Amino acid sequence: MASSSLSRGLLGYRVNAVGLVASAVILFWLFIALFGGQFTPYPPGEIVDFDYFGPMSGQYWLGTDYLGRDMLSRILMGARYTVGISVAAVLISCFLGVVLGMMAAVIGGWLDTCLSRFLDALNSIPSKLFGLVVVAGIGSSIPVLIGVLAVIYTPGAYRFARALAVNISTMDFVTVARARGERTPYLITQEVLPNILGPVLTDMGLRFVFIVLLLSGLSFLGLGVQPPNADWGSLVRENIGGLSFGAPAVIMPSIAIATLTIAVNLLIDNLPVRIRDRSE
Amino acid sequence: RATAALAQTPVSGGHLKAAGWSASTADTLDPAKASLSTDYTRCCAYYNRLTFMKEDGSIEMELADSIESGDAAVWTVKLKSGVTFHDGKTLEAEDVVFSLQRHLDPAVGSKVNSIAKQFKEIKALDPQTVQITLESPNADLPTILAMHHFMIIANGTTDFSTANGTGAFVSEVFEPGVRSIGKRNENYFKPQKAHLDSFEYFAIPDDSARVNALLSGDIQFAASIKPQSVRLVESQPDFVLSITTGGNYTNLNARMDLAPGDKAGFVEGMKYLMNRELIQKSALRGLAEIANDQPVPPMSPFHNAELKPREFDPERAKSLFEKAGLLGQPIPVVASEAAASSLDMAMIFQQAGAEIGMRFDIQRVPSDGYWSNYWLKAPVHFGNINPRPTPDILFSLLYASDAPWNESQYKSEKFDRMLVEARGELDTARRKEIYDEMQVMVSNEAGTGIPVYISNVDAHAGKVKGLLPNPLGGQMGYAMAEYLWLEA
Amino acid sequence: MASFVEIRDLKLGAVTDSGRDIDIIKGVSFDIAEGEIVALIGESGSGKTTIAMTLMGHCRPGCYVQSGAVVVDGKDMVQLSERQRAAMRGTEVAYVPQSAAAAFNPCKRLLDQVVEVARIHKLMPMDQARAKAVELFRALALPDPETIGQRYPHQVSGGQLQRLSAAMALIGGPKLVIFDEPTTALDVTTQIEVLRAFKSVMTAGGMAGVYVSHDLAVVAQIADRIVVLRGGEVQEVGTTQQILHDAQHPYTRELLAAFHPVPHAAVAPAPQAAPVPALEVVGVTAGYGPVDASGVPHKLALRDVGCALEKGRNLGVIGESGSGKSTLARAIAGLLPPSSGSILLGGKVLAGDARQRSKDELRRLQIVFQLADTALNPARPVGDILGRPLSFYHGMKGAAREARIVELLDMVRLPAAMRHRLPGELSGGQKQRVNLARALAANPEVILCDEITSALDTVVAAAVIELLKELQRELDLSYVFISHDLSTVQAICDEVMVMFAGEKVEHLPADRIHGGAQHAYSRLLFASVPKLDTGWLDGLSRDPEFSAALARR
Amino acid sequence: MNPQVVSLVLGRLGVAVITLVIVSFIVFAATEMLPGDIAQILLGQAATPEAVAGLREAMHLNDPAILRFLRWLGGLLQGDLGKSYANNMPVADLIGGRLANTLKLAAVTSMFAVPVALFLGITTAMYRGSLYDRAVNTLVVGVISVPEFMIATLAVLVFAVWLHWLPALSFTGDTTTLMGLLKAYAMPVITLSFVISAQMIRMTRAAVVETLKMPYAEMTLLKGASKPRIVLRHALPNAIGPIVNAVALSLSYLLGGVIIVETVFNYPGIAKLMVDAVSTRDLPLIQTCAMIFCLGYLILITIADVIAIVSNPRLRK
Ligand SMILES: Nc1ncnc2c1ncn2[C@@H]1O[C@H](COP(=O)(O)OP(=O)(O)OP(=O)(O)O)[C@@H](O)[C@H]1O
Ligand SMILES: Nc1ncnc2c1ncn2[C@@H]1O[C@H](COP(=O)(O)OP(=O)(O)OP(=O)(O)O)[C@@H](O)[C@H]1O
Ligand SMILES: [Mg+2]
Ligand SMILES: [Mg+2]
Repeated sequence: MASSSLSRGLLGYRVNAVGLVASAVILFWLFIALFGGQFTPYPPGEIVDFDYFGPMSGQYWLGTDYLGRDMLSRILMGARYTVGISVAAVLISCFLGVVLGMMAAVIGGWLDTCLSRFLDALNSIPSKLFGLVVVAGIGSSIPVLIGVLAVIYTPGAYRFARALAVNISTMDFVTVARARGERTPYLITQEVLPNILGPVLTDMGLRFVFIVLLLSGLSFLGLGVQPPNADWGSLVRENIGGLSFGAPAVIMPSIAIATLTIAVNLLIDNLPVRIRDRSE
Repeated sequence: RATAALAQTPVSGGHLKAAGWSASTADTLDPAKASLSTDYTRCCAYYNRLTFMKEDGSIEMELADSIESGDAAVWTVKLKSGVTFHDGKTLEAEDVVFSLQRHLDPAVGSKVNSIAKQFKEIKALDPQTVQITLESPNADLPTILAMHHFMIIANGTTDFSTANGTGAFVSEVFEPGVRSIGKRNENYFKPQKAHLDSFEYFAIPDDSARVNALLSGDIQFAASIKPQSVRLVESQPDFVLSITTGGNYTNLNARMDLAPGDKAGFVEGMKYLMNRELIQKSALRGLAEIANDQPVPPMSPFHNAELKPREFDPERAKSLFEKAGLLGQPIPVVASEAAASSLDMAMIFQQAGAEIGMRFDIQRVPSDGYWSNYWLKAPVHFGNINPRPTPDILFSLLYASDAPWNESQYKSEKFDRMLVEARGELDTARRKEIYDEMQVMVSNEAGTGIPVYISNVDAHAGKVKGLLPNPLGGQMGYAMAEYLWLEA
Repeated sequence: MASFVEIRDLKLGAVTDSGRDIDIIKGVSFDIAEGEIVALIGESGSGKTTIAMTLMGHCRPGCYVQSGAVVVDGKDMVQLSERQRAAMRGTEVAYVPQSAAAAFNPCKRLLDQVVEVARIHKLMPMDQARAKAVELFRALALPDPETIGQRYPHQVSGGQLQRLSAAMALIGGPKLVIFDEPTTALDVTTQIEVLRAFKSVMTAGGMAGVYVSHDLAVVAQIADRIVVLRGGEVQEVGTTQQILHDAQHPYTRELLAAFHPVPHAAVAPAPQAAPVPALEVVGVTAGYGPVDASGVPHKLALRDVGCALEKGRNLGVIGESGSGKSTLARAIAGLLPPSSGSILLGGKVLAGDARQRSKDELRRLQIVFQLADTALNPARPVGDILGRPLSFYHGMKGAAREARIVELLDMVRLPAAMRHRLPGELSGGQKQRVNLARALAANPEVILCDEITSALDTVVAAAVIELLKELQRELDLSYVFISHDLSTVQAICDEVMVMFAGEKVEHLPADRIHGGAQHAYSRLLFASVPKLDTGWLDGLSRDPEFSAALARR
Repeated sequence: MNPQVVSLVLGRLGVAVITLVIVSFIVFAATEMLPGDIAQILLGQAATPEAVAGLREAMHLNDPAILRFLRWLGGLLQGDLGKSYANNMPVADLIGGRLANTLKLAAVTSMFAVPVALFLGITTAMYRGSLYDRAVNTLVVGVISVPEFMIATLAVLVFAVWLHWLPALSFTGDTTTLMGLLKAYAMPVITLSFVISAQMIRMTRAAVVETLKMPYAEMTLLKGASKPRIVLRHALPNAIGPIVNAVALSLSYLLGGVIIVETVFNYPGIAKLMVDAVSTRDLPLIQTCAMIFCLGYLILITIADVIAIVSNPRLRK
């Protein structure tokens, strides 16, 4: 019947060790994404070694890839794309999905029916077909890539958020707010959202992982990141042949992906909590 | 590490599972429509051609007993006797007429319609003799007839859900995009029948999956593996690599009727900026021969050995680009998985450009639709050309002013004239002379940069024997089924 | 005499999210003998529920036992392992929760849930358990005892559910039963039936009991001894007679005194000054479920109800559970648009649907929901909950808003530190007061109060009533006061209306409810109000006229 | 079953049908927007313009799109899926065997993954906050962070190439023994399970944790019930709605999303068929495949919705 806690306070927030480590990892990758380009020992497209799938060495810290390019430089450059695109796409898709889902649940009626049918229909279109049509229709660039990812992942976020919000929106406290005359924006942000935030964030964490991985699939369609740069998923994919030699070229980007995605999910599970009663 | 086939006596029997690299529901048993390597391999197993090109590039008779002509315009084909189709019907001249004539029918959708156009008239003189009259003389006809599309099918065939041919195997199972199984044809007309009891062929498009399937023993033959997988196969004791360098190449094309290819100097600069050695060593892991921007491969008797490949000379390229007023301007270069190794080549090219202040923006595009949407269309793009048996076919397909696949929109009246002249020339020495000059013209004038000829590497289990390299491509020019045997 | 339960120097604490400990129970000790019923009474938030829970060896999330012993039948619940405690629960000690509606799994049949204790502890064959359950249903005066178990929780009324949860606690034949305010949700007539049933079953089984309540009259009927708690400490322990008639501790006296509230001295009506009623309800019909072609809902909960409320005066609404009291409040507030009839605020017709009312109309008419549990957003601290109407209606910000929040909390007798708590960390009565404070924050003209004192002890309830009266004097407010507690209604209302099955059956001045009632049901209702007298309940059973009326209902 | 449930279920089905019609329109429009002239692609580069025009005419490609849509929809309704452009075989024949393969793989995977995922989701909810819970959660995220093709390739390398325990290819055309079948399916099933389980585990856990916070769960604890009993008998029946939704969404991936697994194990399923069809611009085939995916998805979420409705006794009466 006792409870203990490893946590400690920080600027009015309670954080725990796991959350701290996770945020450190995320900050590290964010830093690399922003400034990593400055530290690349070689241009990411230059073939520096006639050998391929080279081991880690003093000269090539993370070995070389299938063409003999420096892996460290490629990972440093790839961070920009992986982190940037995934973060943007996950934020857009979750924002859209969650906001629309909550609106559908709170407003209900025709809006709910139409939105649900439309997004269900969208969700059932195979993403490859969708990607191809988009490339053909509006061409390829990083914003288009982000848009495609967002469109692919919005219906899922919507369905999930709506299911949660429907339960909340029938609760008395929402009725109280309605009786007070509150408008939909307040209802969804202040009354519904705080009560579904936990599962929604969990869902967002998973979605982030899926998006990081889908990136490499879409680059096959020519969407987005153009050579010589590549996102981490594509780095794993283009060097997959090195797996049988245990080449760092395939293992290192995998580790980069894993550290980033696990850190994001751990941080979501261990978010800092605002300490409500301070001095009193 | 090419394999020299040891002089061993072939053993009969066994079931061979072999995997190619491309498959789709468009898989077909109709030789006219065959367009993928898997189609070729299947057609070779089930059908025969009139002639066959051997590993040294010489022509051997297959269904034909002889092919002769006095003026290279009217050809008489005598057929072997006693050849039967799988359904029991005997091979007659009418079958040959039907098989060749159908390429001219647009409804068939033949892939070699443009080559077949030179057949002015095809008629049966008697059940064993066919006469082919050409629009204009062409000394290469026996070689042309060795192309995979000119397989002989039974007169009147329209249903290709199974294959009724004369080949060494009888089609048992055919599921497009999935697999096919053929059983040995016990009535095969050649004295040496197929060695294998049965031959199963399917495609594993994923390169590492194909290699892994071979290494795990699921298949005994993996066609065309990527250079990067070579090391893995080499490290295993029981597997053998078979390397053939045919005329397959991936080239960088600049259309000379569009910017920037229309600016004098761009094309030449582009050729000087291609680091052929690096492409050969890094992108292709040495499994390639350096080429000199023209399509006739070294193993062809008509190859111009005098024509040396251009040196990698960035400085010279720089001054050429500068003269063209293009230095520093962004130039999009379209590449795709669809054209083998083109992305790697593009990157090497881009990097070389970056060092002299040229900005090449690589546009990676989907392999779906690449050939219809980007190839031949984009101002600067990559292409990938499969081996063709004769310089005539190569030039008329790719460089003649009216060539359907004129990748750089190269136009030269002189070239066109020489092409016709060489075609009708029965004197081989004179032909070689003309072709030599044409190769120089293409190398210097056309907007196609051909850095290397890419070798084809087939990998197979050590107990698979009988494989010989062939200029028409890997898998013995796709005709391996008939010749392979399994060590007991 | 060896006691069945011995609580020794029990101390409980909770950890706040800054890691600070707060003491909730500060060294409580008392005993319960075998077969004895002990009542826990005291201030709202004094730790009654918390102590009752420890008898089960259970703490709410966030709370923990600091020290002390809770010995039940020779075993210290604090020291036992979770498995040993599980073995005790249901067989030795059983619990009847405060809110029966919340305690039943909505998707399982009632009978299965009732006999589950027997199944868990393998007490008897299932057939026998079912038979025993039916027997209990009969003993607890449930209708259709044979078949009621086949229903789902939402298919029975609140009063029935409360009895079913008692059956659930009693089926394992426990030696100690804990009742946590088991009758607060019931109207007085139902309450009588339930109390009787409890008493007879417990006497028959020789069970000991802990009865948590703030209703002294109810406690008087059922308890042998009373423990008076305040601020986590025992103030006084004594037999029921002793406490009721000869209380020593000043706090106990305070509680007792507050039980008899000062009857409401109606503010002298000024008919000439205010010709327009503050609120008028005209022929309202409303209900739930799908509406048919003529716009009438499938299930009618209000039929042609009308009433008027003069400015500065109060209307009490009483009636049986399920008679439509809350529905009336919802219809007035615009949450359940009536299918016919109209609602006038200050003489102006309001739209049926709250969404079509103006912000000012909404501000002037506030509703306090009956179920404080669900009416407070569990994810937002109390300060935010109270602050929102302040900024929404009055545009208050920053320090002014903060000051007003503290002021509001103080008005409902809550400490300022409460504003950082989440609703889940409040006791039942504390939630109810936050709920009221939120309505006050809007500075309304009319407040619809739905059972706002049901979970409050007499002292705090009296204070809240006093507050309402004071506000009324200052600001000329009007209240619609829904309650089943007649003494409270009497304490504040000028007029009383009685509802029965969705209809208004009686409307009379508050001072005439005894004697003035015409309708048979109202008379029964008024007669059912328990008296602060230990023999009242037993006396009733001997009154044939009353029993007959109760049975006829 | 009471009429209310029947009408609710019928309503759901009606909604599914309407969605299907919307979807068919979107699919048709999307395939129309794919670049490249079909006749041109079919005839190859060397085709003459006249031949292309003739083929377009023969294939009714010159008709207005809406007419072709209606014709196609009409065909679909009569069970006529049309003929493949690429090799003139009836689409139904091309798809038949492949669809069976995909369904087989999906069935085996769900039979394996769903129980495991539910077990993990429920047990982590039961012991939430424990070391076990944290370990499983981190592991789950870790596993899905590894690209699918990497898991698949690694599995092949280890189990097929190095250990020779399992075949590298999963084409089961000529395996007849049960053991052979198990071996052939082992790696694709495990790879797919890794991919689809994460969402089911995390969402099951979230749903069960939510219901465990309900007062009746606490009440059951006070009846002396063990943790497993509280979770299985009380929390789970109430959490079934969100759980079946998560399961349905995950399983819908098994129809169209398995392209990587089909590629690496060379399993002839419908996802690869669709990719092939896209590259050959075989419109009837693309449209049929896309419709199959949509239909599968809609069937799954409709089943989930119906289960959610039926499991709620307020509607079951
Ligand atoms: N998690 C918590 N953190 C801090 N304080 C808490 C927490 N949970 C309960 N409390 C406090 O513990 C005290 C005792 O609560 P309890 O529910 O036992 O009161 P009660 O006597 O049953 O009151 P009521 O009659 O209002 O139901 C209250 O003051 C409450 O605010
Ligand atoms: N959402 C609803 N759907 C269907 N019926 C309902 C709903 N809410 C209430 N009812 C029914 O309407 C009737 C009136 O309910 P109401 O809540 O007004 O009763 P009440 O008088 O406030 O009772 P209590 O004293 O128990 O609060 C009851 O029979 C109840 O079962
Ligand atoms: Mg309490
Ligand atoms: Mg009510």
